[in-house]
Amino acid sequence: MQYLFKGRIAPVWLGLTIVTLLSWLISSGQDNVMKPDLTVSMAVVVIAVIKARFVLREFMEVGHASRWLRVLSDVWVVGLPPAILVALSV
Amino acid sequence: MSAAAPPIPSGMVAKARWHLRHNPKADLWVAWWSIPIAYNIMGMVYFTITHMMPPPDPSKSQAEVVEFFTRYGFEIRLGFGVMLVSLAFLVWANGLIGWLIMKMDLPHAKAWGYAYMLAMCGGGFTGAYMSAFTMSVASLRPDRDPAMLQLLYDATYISFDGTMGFFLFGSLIWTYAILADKSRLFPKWFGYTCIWNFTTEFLVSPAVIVQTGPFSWNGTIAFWIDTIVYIGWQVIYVFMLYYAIKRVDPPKDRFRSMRLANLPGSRGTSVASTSGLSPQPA
Amino acid sequence: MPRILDHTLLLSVPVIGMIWIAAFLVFPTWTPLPPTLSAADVAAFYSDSGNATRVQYAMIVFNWFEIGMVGLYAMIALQMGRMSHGGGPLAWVYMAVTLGGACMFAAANCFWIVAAYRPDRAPEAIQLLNDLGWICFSVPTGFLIGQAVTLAFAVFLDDRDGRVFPIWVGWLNVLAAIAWVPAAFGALYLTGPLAWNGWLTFDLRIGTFAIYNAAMFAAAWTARNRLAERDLAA
Amino acid sequence: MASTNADSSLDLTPAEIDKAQRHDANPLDGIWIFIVGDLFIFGSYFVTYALWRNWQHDVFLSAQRNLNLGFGLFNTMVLLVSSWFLAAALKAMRAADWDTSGRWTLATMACGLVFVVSKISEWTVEVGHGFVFTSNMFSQFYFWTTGVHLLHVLFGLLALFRLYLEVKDPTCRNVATAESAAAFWHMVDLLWLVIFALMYLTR
Repeated sequence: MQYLFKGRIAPVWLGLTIVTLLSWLISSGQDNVMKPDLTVSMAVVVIAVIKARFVLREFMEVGHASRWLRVLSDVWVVGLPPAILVALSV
Repeated sequence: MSAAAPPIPSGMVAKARWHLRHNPKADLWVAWWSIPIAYNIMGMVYFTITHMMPPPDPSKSQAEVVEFFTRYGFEIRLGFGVMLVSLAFLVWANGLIGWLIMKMDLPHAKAWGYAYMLAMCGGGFTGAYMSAFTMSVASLRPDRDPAMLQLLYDATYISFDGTMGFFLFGSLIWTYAILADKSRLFPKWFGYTCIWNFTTEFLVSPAVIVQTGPFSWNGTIAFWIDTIVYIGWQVIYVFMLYYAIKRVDPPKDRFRSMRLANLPGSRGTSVASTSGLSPQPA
Repeated sequence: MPRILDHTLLLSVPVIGMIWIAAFLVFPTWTPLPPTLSAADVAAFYSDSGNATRVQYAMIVFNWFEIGMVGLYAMIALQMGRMSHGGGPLAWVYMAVTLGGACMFAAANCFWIVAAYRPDRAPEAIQLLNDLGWICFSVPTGFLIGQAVTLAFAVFLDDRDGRVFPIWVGWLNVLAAIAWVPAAFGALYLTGPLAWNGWLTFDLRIGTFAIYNAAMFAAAWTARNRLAERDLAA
Repeated sequence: MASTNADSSLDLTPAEIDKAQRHDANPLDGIWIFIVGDLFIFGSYFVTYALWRNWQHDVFLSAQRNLNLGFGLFNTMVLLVSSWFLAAALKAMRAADWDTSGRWTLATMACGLVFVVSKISEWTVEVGHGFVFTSNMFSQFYFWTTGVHLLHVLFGLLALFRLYLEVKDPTCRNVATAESAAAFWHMVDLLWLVIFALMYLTR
């Protein structure tokens, strides 16, 4: 058990879980009626990509990796939401 | 033994002759050269001559299919003629890679090499040849019943996409061999890039079901992303083969049969006296 | 065991060659059906019970023996393994391409059989099967070319002082490869020398194939004898 | 033909061999090339999905009713937990506590298996309701993307199984291969986070 709470992985995991529930709350709203809402869509995508960056940095340990890797993973994290936003709204 | 050979002359033709005669890896190098050349010919045939690629719309009406074959008929048949002459040389590529797999340090390396060759040759024979025939036959008589033309049209692209299993399996075999190879004939990271190739082969399969959208045979995902990944990987693969050939041991002591020629009962002459080479130890 | 039986594999080659020629003679026409025939004429050809029977019998025989030259090619691949590049990929490439050629012949064979199987089909469908059969039969010379070029290359790479095959085998393969090139374009025209019944696509290709196999049989036979002595000496 | 190789020597010099081997020295770089490539390939799929969603917004919205948000949330949580366990396994491994590490690896694999079972039951329920691959454009994206992801999960399970075998065997314990397998598994989790958002949560 000790390893589960060693370092930052436990708080990171807790944060990811809370944010997941949050994005579920944003999206599901009061009832199960599907209403088009670009703001909700973008919010969940941005939250997902932020979570992805935490997975990359904390679990996959990209922070300690070589430079090209850090740069490329950040390009992905920063580039994906705008690309999806453009695709969703053009 | 290359030290004992005469110096490399200058001039393209003389150099080529020197290598064919003295380079112990001459067959490997020629097989390597056949890869960029044959793939470029294939690309030219598919993309510029026959207009087979990028693929036309699968949901074309029969009239549009007739128009397609009428318009490009001659080019299609000419292009496939060129392809049929050159396609067998892609087998050299398969042979080269299969042989390199056999040289790796992994259990049953020879079997993995044979398996690779069988899978890739099967894919080439069915995927490329069947689509070439159906396409040629369709364009041969565009005045055929339009329903039959459409049948041939579908058969062309579905046999092209539907044989991905061969390439998938070939690629999978190669990937496994690279990753398991202790001699590191290919760098490990290249093995991982092979995974892109075979996973994207999986992904074209919806093209045999749907007729429109990104998963159809001309769709963004089933065709464009797949093809871009494939071509990018192909460029890496040609370079990796280049380094692998440089690193691998030559197929065989080229002078073994010369030694045999020295034995009584054969019509050969002594190697040492004609070329100044000392016989190699066995 | 009589010594001649050591050579069963190679000796099967002339026997199968004879059978191929016999089947060729059984086929109703010695030259291909003209590509310009109308759908009705093609259907009439296959509906004629005499023709249909002969097509079927010829195709059954080809069906049995279509891979028959495999003995010759396997023997050649074995000799390639003894050349100075032996152990490299070329012998395997040679075997793979010969298999490809046989597969294409088998496909053509099946298309003709299907055409003759139910001659009351729509004439358009019979014509389509007939086209597929002749195109599959005539056009995939790429495999033959690949076969000849691979072998020629191996012969030229072989060291000059102790050749497994004499140098003329290499040149014969080059010539054969050149002779097979026009046939690859056999789908271009319905008339003229490049049509599937034209002299470039049919006569030259079949003639070269016959001469090639006969000559390669002779070459494989003598190389086998010479190498047997050499191995004995070694 | 071979002439263009003429000026290069027939065999590699020792310096060239050294260079090639150094290039290979870190197996992590190997898997990372794959992971980054995979992220970008998936990124292109996500953008394609967004475009079609934009073009057929009504179809996508009404088709999304067929999905069960509960399943989606459960799957996400399972993968997040598995990532946490695997990170713990790696921490144990670095502390040379191999037995604990093996247990956490097993726990990770158990989560992976739960995900597979849950995913397949989710599909079964949906197909039972008549929501199949060819129903509409959304269902094509949904089944295809989750299918490709499931394929990654299965490969990840294979990698974890191999990792477990290595952890159990004292002769081939190797933190570097463990890190490769772990990185792949975390990528599977990461991709699912985005797929969950795009397929289940967008409106």
